Amino acid sequence: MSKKADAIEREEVVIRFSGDSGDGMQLTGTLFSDTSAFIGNDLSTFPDYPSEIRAPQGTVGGVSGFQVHVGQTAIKTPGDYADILIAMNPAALKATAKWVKEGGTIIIDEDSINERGLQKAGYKTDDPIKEDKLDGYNIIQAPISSLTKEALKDMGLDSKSILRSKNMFALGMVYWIFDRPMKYTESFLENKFKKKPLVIEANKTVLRAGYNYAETMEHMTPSFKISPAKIKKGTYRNINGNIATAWGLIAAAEKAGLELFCGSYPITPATEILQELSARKDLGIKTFQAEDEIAGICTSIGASFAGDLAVTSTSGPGLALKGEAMGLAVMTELPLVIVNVQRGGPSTGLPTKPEQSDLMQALYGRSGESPVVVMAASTPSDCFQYAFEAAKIALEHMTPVILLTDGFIANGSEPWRIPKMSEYPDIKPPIAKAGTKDWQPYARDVEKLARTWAVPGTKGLEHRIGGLEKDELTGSVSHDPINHQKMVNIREEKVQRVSKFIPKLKVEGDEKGDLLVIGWGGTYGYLATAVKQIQDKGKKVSLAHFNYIKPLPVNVKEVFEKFEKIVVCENNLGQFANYLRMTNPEYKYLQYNKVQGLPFTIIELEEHFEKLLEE
Amino acid sequence: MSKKADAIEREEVVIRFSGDSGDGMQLTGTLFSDTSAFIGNDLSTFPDYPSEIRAPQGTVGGVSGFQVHVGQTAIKTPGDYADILIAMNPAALKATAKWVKEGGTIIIDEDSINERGLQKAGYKTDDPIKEDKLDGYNIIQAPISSLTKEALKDMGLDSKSILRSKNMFALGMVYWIFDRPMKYTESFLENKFKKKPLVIEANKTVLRAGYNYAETMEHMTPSFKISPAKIKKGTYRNINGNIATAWGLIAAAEKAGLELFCGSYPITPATEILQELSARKDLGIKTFQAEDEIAGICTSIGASFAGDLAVTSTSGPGLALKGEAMGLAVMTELPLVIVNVQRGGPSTGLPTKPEQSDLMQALYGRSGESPVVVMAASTPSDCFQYAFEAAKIALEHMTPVILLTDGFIANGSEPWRIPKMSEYPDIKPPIAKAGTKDWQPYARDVEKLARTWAVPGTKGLEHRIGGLEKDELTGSVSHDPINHQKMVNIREEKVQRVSKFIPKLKVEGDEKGDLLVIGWGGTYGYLATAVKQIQDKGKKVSLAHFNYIKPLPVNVKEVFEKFEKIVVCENNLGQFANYLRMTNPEYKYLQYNKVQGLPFTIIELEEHFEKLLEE
Amino acid sequence: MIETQNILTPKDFKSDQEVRWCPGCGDHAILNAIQRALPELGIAKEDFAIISGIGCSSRFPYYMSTYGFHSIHGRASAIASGVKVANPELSVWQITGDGDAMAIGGNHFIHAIRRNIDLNIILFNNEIYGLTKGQYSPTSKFGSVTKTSPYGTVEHPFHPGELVIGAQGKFFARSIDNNLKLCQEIFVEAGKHHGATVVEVLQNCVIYNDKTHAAISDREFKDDRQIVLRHSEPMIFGKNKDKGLILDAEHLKLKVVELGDKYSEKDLLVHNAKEVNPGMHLMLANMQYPEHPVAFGIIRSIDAPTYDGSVAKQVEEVKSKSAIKSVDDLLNSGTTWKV
Amino acid sequence: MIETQNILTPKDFKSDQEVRWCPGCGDHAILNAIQRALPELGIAKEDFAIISGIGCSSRFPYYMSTYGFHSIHGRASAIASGVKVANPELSVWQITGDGDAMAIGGNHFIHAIRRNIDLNIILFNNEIYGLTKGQYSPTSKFGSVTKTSPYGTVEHPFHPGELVIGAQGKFFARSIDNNLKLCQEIFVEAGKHHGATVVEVLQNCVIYNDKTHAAISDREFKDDRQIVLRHSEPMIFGKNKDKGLILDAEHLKLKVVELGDKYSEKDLLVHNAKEVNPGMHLMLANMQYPEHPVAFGIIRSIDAPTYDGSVAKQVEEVKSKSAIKSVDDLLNSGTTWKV
Ligand SMILES: Cc1ncc(C[n+]2csc(CCOP(=O)(O)OP(=O)(O)O)c2C)c(N)n1
Ligand SMILES: Cc1ncc(C[n+]2csc(CCOP(=O)(O)OP(=O)(O)O)c2C)c(N)n1
Ligand code: SF4
Ligand code: SF4
Ligand SMILES: [Mg+2]
Ligand SMILES: [Mg+2]
Repeated sequence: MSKKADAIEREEVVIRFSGDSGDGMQLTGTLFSDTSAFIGNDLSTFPDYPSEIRAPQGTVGGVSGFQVHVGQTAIKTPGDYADILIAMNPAALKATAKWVKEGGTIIIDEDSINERGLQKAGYKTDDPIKEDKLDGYNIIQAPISSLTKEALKDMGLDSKSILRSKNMFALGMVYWIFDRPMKYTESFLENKFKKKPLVIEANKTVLRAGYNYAETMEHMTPSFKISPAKIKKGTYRNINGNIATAWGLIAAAEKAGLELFCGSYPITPATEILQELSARKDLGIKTFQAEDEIAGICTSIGASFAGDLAVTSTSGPGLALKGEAMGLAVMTELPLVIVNVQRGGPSTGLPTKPEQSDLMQALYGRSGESPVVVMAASTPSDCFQYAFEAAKIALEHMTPVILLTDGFIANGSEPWRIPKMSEYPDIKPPIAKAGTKDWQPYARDVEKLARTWAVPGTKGLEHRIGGLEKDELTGSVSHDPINHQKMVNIREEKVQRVSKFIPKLKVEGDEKGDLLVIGWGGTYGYLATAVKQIQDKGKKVSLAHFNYIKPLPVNVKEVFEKFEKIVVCENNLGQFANYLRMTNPEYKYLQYNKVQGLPFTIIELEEHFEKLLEE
Repeated sequence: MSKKADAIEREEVVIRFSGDSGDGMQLTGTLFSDTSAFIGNDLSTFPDYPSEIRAPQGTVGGVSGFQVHVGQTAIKTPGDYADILIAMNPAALKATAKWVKEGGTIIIDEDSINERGLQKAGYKTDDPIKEDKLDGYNIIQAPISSLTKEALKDMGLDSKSILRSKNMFALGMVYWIFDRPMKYTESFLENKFKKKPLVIEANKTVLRAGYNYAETMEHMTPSFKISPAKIKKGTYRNINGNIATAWGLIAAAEKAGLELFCGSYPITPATEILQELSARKDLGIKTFQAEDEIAGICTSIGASFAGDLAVTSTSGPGLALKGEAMGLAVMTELPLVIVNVQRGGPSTGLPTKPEQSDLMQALYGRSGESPVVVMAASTPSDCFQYAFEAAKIALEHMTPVILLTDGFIANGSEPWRIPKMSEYPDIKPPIAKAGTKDWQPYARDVEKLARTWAVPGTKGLEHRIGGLEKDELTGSVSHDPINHQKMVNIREEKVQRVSKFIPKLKVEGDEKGDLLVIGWGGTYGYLATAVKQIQDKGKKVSLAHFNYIKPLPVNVKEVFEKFEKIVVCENNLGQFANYLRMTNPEYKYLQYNKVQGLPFTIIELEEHFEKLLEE
Repeated sequence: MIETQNILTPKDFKSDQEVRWCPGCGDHAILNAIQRALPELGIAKEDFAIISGIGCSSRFPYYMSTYGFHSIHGRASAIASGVKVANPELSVWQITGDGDAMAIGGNHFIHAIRRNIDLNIILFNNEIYGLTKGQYSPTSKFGSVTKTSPYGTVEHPFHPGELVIGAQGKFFARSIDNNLKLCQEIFVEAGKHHGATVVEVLQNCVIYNDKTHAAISDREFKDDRQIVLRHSEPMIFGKNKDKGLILDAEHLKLKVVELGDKYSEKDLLVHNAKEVNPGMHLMLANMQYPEHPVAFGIIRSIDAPTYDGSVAKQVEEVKSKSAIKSVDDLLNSGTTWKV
Repeated sequence: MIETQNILTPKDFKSDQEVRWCPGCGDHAILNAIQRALPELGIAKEDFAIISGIGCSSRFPYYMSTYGFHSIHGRASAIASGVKVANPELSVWQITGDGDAMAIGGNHFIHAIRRNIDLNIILFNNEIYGLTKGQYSPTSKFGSVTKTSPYGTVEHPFHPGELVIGAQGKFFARSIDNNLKLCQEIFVEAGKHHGATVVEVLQNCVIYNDKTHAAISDREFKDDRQIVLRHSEPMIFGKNKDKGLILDAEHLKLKVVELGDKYSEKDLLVHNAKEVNPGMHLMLANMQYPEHPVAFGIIRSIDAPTYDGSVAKQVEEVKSKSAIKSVDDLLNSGTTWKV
């Protein structure tokens, strides 16, 4: 394969694969990402499924997309707009063209542009390019379907199987454009279809056909060169947020020397956490697919009482159902991790779209004064870190911890430098030992205010706990007014004390400036990129991104007071801004909010920040 | 009965009846209250049950109390400390003596002071007066049990029945002390025991015996005179908050011309609302005792969809369970009233004790951006008004409304001037009529932003609703990003618009001053009394008490800006203060919080306010 | 329910929404059957309310042109109960999946049945969670390998019929997506029955649980592996109508016999759907292939007072006896005094 | 569960908390019976975990000196399930009321039973909500007048035995608060059984539902109105042991007969608690006075793999086969690359 001399050297490129649900776009995107990762690019991906039920073929509702952003510098988001769109049919074009950069490249399967296809996609004319005003774009109409058929005509496959491999043709074209080797994909195919040599052969043939086709029509296709990113040495893998969350919890169990129990009920987009844990019986994980979310958390509370690292995973509406039981965990001061993968609300809302609107629910969605630790992960891979931390805090401070992620980072993936478990701290839950003299269920250690954990089976420490208010020492039921006040205060203080055990808030950029951008959770990539880009223009803007919400890091005031303006950016109506108003009322918080079931775009953020700087 | 010349004229007196759960203290207290009301006193009562399960007789845990505050001026609380305590046994003395004013009168059944009784009550010596340091009090040891036996010895009753009427002896004594007629009580007894003439006779006999005994030992008993209160003319009745809530809802249904449906699950202290509604089949009320709280709200959502005024009632932990379904009501924009009678939390907490700690849960205990109207009643009788208002807002604005009360006003009672229903406004839900042209499920009226309500059975308006995000006009499922943003905004704005339809915030006292005391909900009586008392001392303190929380009244800033200091007083850790920080961040809010399962005392409030004024 | 003048047709029950189930999904056929059944009930279109939970099957209301409510997961029984009690004039249908009805919604399901609320509950049993892409459900067979049970489940499934009977069920029927006529016939009967009816429809999920019912639904075998029960008819089945069921009284078990020399039609059990004692219905509902043919048709249909009817009756009775006729009366009832 | 050296006595199971049920409440006797039964199991005290929901009966754990958890209303089955799966070595007991188990907790109850988790569920059935002071429950008799049904209920109660069987129950027994010996005997058997056991104990609430079981529990009549079933013994009862049960095969019903000329003991049904087919057990559990005597004793007791046991087994199997032995292995599994 000829080395291309005229390739455009690019820092980063965004590619979007888009087609029918059955067109294999997720696989295509993943294969491209893996290959890019292997040759050393940094990257970030975002799969964008259609609504939950398969729509009829060829319609806009049925379009499935996969966007990947590759680069030679650190890549933090899947990118706003695509440089290249691969559209397998008119519906894909219709749905996705607006997300292509002006003047970008659009490769479309010419064979799919027929009356039926256009009509199904909702085009009114027979010229989709004109109809969508794409004249200024680099449109490449490639006869993908027919060339795929042509390539396979002698192989004795039925026509359904033949057409199923047309995604490989598209992928081959893209490999040529980016000058990527095909060997990784080939060995993947060999592995996956071990028992079907014909399928391997067919896919490889079509892949090469696509590559060759792109090369042949070189004059039309752009050609990019993206050198390897300068990233830290090590062994890497791709990981998405849900898997990282599951693994972080497993890692915590190992470090605590406990068994991991997860009681959960499937719900989009959190289900994969339960699925991954279910598959991990080899590490002794016990999963309990409960009859509902309430049983999910309650079985976990039971497991926690019995001495396991107990976890429950869910998404918004499921978190609502867990509120009452969370109160029980608060009262009984048992360790428990509740993972909430946020999605668009209220109610069933937009179940497959990301949003950050469960923050208030996480903080306050329970009866009474019911404090728990609330934290949030900010990228697919750091879900591992924060899941680990959540478990560590739960176990060492004897408290429920809510970890918030969202559909965006849960499904999105990025390369991750695989850590060694020896780099992680041990977790030391305050387990009460048999034979402890004068042991009291609600006696606490002075530093953390954590009570000790006496697990059934421990001789001599038999005791009773429950949801009624407890005596501050014995844990017996107490209706005493002063005791109640004390316990309400202690429970709050115990959570606040966690602030002494978490990292300080970091500022990205100068510690002083005109504008402090504040974010939390899954918007990190967008905020960091946007802030970096205007910093590069010489503006005095910094970013403070929160992963610990309750309690807040100890140095919040120190950070805030050094900026002229503060703007809190969220995918909700301003929940974190309001929380900051409660906890740090002395500052004025501007807000930038977007609630569209979509992440921010870097462009809109930059524009907004610049406007704020001018005002 | 001799007119007493030497009676002490008093503005107000607090009496507390205290005895074993089986001693009939609730009845005794009620009879005394009724009689006082009949002769024109104003009053406020508070029954104080023991924990939920009957404790063994004679123990502190089993003590049942009933406090009543009577006066010739407006009485707003059951009073902090009692002038007179009637203690039927040592346990009652032990449990309640600390609530008697210094130097107050304590009447105790002398016969109950024996070794067994003292021991059960937890006294360590045989002199409870000395042990509890009550020497400075006016202690009246009356042989209540033996005199009761004596009075009934010829009536042929068994000794259990005889002893059961000893509460009438105590009541008789109290009647003498306050120079109250016995006829109301007598006719009550005649009514209640219609079929048991012997019981009537026995009770009346003992009542008179008590009266006569007190008269005989006049030199020891104090004697008070409390003239009728100067209250508005009208027909009065006693009412507690739960009954008033139930009736307010019934009244709203009548005014709206709708049937009332209540799906609910029993839970302390809200159960009585369901019970009262169940008894009102004569007014066509349909109650549905559901299998749990979720079914409670869901049957109500169904009934609302079907065109009823739908209501669900619960308390803290039950409200947590209803969160997910509330989100559905928000999304489907159906009218629904959710009554939450707050109790001590978190978890099972202190189920029989009042608290105000469900405010944040009411505001935010759901997934996504899920706004509902939140309001709170402030006295037993105004529960009627606010329940009516809650239903009116729900129906006219097509929104769920949460009405917060608490165990204190729910169980407490006061005289209430019975209104005429003709004084109340009609309620006009936006019901869509058959034959409406171009009707759209989510089209809204411009003022309130309420959609119309097309009820199954209406010809031609068949449509589908649900929990997925809706198109802003047709109500069909929509995944469109811009539509989602619009709908999120509209739902919030619709709730905010309610502020145009509610009364402005009132200030009790001058509109300008040194200290503005802020409260909300069931603490009103205490705050108003405390503020009034320091106003009387010439201090520039005013009260702004909130019944409408979301949205807030329109004139909040106007009120707040005229005071030097603002203090928010709540029976929680500061939830409303935090809410004000979010919504009106420009003011500094001091806090005064008490979380003891007990109401404030007027004394502690006054002290605190005076301290704030001095600082 | 007022009978309509105009006769409605299946087309009248189709909404303008594009049907979004996977091609080949059994749900299409069931939708079809309901659209054919409803016109037969002679009820005006506006008097139908169709309530569902969440799941693939629960998208159903969008495809019907009646009043509809696509609610939240598991709560359809409760919402439908509220609709029916609020307005007993409506014909209320609940559409639910095996997860929706028996996992998260299990409690509401059994309580709606126990109360005998006049709902028509159509239970789409594909033995899988379709919408969330393939986790096992409370009806998945023991050992099922699914996304959350990669090593096979270790739990015994509910048998919906058994659970319905355990919950005091008065009406239980079973059908299958590939038998449109039987579905339609049963839906009509369910619609006419007063009280809670549960119709389990075995449904194929082509994507996540394809062929789970194949052993009994394949054209080739189905006549030998299914028995369609009809009230007061003998329990006969088989491609050649040559098999039947008898009771082995000693072991209290149903036995399959071949008709011929030893047994004739008159030896067979005769189906009595109206027997109050649930013993036989339980056995019939529980029959499983290969030991027995699987029972279809209306297995149990008992008349009993409905909850909604009784509530309405009680309200009327109390109303007629009480002196309190208005809120003013209420406020002035009991002890009052004048100032 | 490790057998202890020291033999425990009922006193060892008493906690220091004052028992706070009403004098005369049936709960006292049941507490007593459990305290007598547990020592017979030969399990160390620290290996018992007693989990309850909320209700009068659910105060139970406070009065026991074992590990205990007084949780939230209705969720005891779920919490107990978590305890048992987390540590299958524990002997886990769930204490629950009719409201706790079958109203709000109905779903967890039937699912714990379906999964056959090795729990001992003791169901205190007083047919009322005691703790909240007297509202009807899902087991209150039709027409019950209670605080929330001043004109009588209009709903049919669950029969716990029937619901348990409908939920795939493998063990169901019934006892009554005034038969301490029978309670104790059944509790011991339940404790020994592997899998979910449900023991319904008819319990009197002296305050809010006094004498609800009186028709069958009064000393005077009880022998004629109760039948105590024992595995492989004939179904005989009556003060003079002169009555028994036979099967009317034609109507598939149980019939009471007098022993004497026409019937002798050998004509009677012999109780087989181990019959997998639930038909007979359903009939026995459903017997009601006056038509039949009410059945007591262990009505059904089937051996089957437990959920907790199967989970543990599956974990061991997968562990032994997998190459992934640690988190480091896991992180490095699948596709990785070096930079
Ligand atoms: C409270 C809540 N929990 C979980 C979910 C996720 N969820 C949606 S449908 C479903 C199960 C669907 O299975 P089933 O009811 O059998 O319907 P099917 O899709 O198979 O027709 C689940 C778990 C949800 N939407 N809401
Ligand atoms: C979430 C919730 N809902 C309701 C209640 C109120 N509640 C407590 S116990 C109970 C019912 C008790 O009945 P049962 O389970 O039969 O127990 P019993 O008191 O009769 O022993 C109810 C409704 C509660 N504590 N929590
Ligand atoms: S996933 Fe299964 S149940 Fe859902 S629509 Fe597709 S085939 Fe039907
Ligand atoms: S109220 Fe009833 S169930 Fe509760 S303790 Fe008293 S007698 Fe027992
Ligand atoms: Mg299903
Ligand atoms: Mg009960």
